[in-house]
Amino acid sequence: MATKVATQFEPKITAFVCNWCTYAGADLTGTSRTKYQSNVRVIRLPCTGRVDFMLIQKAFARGSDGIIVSGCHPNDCHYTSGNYHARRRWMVFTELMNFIGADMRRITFSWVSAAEGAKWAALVDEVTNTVRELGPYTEYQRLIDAGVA
Amino acid sequence: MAERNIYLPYLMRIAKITDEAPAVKTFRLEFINPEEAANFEFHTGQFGMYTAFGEGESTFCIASSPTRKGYIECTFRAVGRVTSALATKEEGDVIGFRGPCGNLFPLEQWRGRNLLFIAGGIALPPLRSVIWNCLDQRDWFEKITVVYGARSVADLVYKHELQDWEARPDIDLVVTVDPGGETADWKGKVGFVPHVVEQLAPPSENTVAIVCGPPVMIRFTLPLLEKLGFTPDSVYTTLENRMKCGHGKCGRCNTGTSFICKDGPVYTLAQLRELPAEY
Amino acid sequence: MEVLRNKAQDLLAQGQAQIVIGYEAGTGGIRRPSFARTAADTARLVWDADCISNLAGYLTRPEIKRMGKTAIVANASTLRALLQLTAERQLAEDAVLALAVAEDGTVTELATAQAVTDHVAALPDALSAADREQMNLLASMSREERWVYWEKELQRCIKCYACRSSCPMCYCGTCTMDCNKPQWVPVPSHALGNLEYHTVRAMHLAGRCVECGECGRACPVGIPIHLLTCFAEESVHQQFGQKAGASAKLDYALGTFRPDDKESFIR
Amino acid sequence: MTTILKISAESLEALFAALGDSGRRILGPTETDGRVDLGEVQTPAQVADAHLQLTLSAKEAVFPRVERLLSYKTMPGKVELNDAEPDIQPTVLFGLRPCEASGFGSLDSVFNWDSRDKFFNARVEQMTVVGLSCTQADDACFCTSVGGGPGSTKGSDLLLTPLADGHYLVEILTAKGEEIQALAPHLFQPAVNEDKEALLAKLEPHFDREALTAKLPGLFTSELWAEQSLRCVGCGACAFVCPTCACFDIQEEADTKEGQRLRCWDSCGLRQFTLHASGHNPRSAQAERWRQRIYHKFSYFPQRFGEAMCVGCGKCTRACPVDMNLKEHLTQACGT
Repeated sequence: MATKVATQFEPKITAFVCNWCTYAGADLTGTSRTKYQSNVRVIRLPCTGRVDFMLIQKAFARGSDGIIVSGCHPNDCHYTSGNYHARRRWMVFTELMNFIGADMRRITFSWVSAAEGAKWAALVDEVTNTVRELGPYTEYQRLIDAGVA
Repeated sequence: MAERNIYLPYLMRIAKITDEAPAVKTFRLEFINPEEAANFEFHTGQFGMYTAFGEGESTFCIASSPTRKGYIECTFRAVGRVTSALATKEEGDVIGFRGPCGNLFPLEQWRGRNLLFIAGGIALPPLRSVIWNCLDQRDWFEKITVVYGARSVADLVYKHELQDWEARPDIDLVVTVDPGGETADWKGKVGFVPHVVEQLAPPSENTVAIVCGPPVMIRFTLPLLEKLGFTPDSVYTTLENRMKCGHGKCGRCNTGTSFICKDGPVYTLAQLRELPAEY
Repeated sequence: MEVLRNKAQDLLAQGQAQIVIGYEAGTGGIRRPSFARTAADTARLVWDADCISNLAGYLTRPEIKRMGKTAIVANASTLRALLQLTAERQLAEDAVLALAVAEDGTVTELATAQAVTDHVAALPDALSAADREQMNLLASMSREERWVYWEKELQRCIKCYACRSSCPMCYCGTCTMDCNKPQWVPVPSHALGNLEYHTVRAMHLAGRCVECGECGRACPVGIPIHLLTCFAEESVHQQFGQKAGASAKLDYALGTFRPDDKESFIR
Repeated sequence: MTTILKISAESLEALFAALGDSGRRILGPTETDGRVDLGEVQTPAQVADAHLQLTLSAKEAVFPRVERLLSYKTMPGKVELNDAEPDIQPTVLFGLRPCEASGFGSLDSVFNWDSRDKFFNARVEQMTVVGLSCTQADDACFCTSVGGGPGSTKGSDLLLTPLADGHYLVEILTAKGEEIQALAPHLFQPAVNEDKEALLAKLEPHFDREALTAKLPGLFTSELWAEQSLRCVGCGACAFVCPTCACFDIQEEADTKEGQRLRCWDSCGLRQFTLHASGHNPRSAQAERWRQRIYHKFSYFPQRFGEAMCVGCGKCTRACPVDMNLKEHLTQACGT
């Protein structure tokens, strides 16, 4: 009898989080021993204001299947207004990427505070499930594979 | 028939790293492949393309003398993408080297003459190769004089070798730093290189001058040498334009009818005057 | 046309301008930028409906600035770009004399930013009907179709930077494309590098693009890249209610914020 | 020895099939949405016929916009270096204009004048050029001013000239051309008394290239270049579409474990081209860069290699966003 090997696709999720809220929130998830899926690679940045849209593109270019960008709720920014600025940029960036035809279901923006460990766990689980369902991001990979002569 | 890939570098191991000055380092490089080491030859004045894998290639001279076998040395300042990456390397790391490229200093033609080296700042490395080459064949030449200046005492490169040269009877060394760059215990001269050369007033008779330095130093030194009686064909310099291929193809170093990577980097002042001043 | 030439001649003769930038007949009769510094030069100036290119890019060039006071024959695009450059403090207010030519050939001098603003307000929308149609077509496609469309189009890009060079708003001394520590955007024109380049370009022009379409016209391989910057600009307009090129006093839309900015996608 | 034959339109179709059967890839001008590119074709019907010129040049076939020179893997204290071996198919470039075909000679001078470039050579070796004479020209064309012509055979292995009766006059010019003929000799008929010259586009020379080359050294400091370049926006479109421009950049793309070195097109018109890491730029003004482009093509290159680095195709003029018409500017320089 042949053993059935699990062939379920495991997505790579990159999370860009701010140091003050979401990173602390994710830390709380851990210290609270809340279990969540391990597909996410967390990249800590000082503020969501630092999340240049190029970082999001680079994450896809290096093989991420899904991306989370998360920081402090409006009004809670450690630097007063970094998240407000970021929000404006994302508002244009998401529309532009959609116009180009990028799969915006693969990018999730959220506000997760330092107290919201449970929200973080739920978010990661949900994003992981969604992206697992979507499968590998082959459209982006096609660009990379097009390569050179 | 498969041709050789002229863009493929040699792999070399960093045998030794010397900190010369702020952001300036010297690497001693040894071939990893003994066959390549055995077949490698270069002449003083030639340069190479050095690879920091992951970042690319950068161009600078071979700073060691061809008379010292088994290794080459290079000295660079961490400025751009590649040199900054090279600066993070440690002894034992592997980098790439392509070369030697370009023409050479015609030592044969200089036999029996006095040599006057004038260098500024980070431009001593190309002349250091020539100076050691000449010192290793000391009987070929008459008097050897070196004038070297840097912005400050800290910016002087090859500090130990400068002490060696100072001590040697067969070479006259004058070291200077720009006004304001001296330290309390500085015993050398204070003043810009052209001023020091002017004071020194070296005789031009039967003398070859080899000048290398930042554009501003060159601009003031060349007319001075002419005033001292040096003819345009007895003054040499080495240019450093931006380069990519090292084979006279990529077009970057094209200046007038010259490809600096092939027809240069060594030019006499007479040849330089034939080129547009795009260097 | 005579009115314009005479006006240019007068301005030069009276020292009110040292250079007049306008249009002249080029290869096969097409219209191209022209620079008049003498009375003789002004004879080359032309004006008609084919004078569609945006000339404002020349206003920030050091070679032109060095020549002294500039007058510029300005179509709607040029005027909008002039205002935007002023808003971005690349041009001193009222530093340039704009010459608006009406259909009957009369020339109006627009000497102040306010005059230009008022003039521009009365002009029709920037985007051409054909471009509007193409934008609508793209919007009606499925996401996957749009991706294939842009994948195919951007594959043609050779990274000659004609789009960047001809854009009046791309005046940066050192462009992000040219920064290599780190190398954010790949230099080679492979598929990935091209996509990244054009999204960066569109993002950097969001809230700044005057929708003149110059980049699309400049593209030697015919990619409608102006649709990307125009889309980003319209996204800004719809969400934040401001339009680049409408006024000489405009905050950069992505350099500011309102606490009540409305979005629907952040969880 | 040139052999002159004729081929009918139907036979040409059969020749395409024979080329395909021989394992050759056929690249020819193809049109999509009014844009003419070099694309893979199987039949003559797929070849665009109303076009004057490809937008880009056929140099892409031997000097791609991006190509890999080497790759490597990096490990602690160790680097594994791999030579790039491009996979190159035998290729027929069909329907190139004589100007484009003659551009390969200039490229060869650049890539092989001293050391030999294996990437270029490997592609050239596998390439056969079937030229197609011009029966029309436009305001940007100036091949006859730089030593070419609408029916020039230079650079073609085989040159076709359309005849009034729907046939093509076939000039078999090289051993590679003979190989093509040998694939299906029965498709070719003898040509008798065909007046090729009468079929070609008429294009008067506008300036004398050799006189220009002789004149340029004296014009180096002229105000002309600043004057002409005022309109230039400083992009690389002219160089990238040029059949003879060969300047390139070498770029590294890598992550922490592996990388590759790529060669890509570059242009002397771009400010970045000569900019040193220190900030010093030997050609800091657009006027100097414009002058460099003219001098490289019409002064420096002819001095070194005996001919101009320009075939008069006018692609640069057509590609230019601001109509920097090369013919016009060179004519002006000749008259200065």
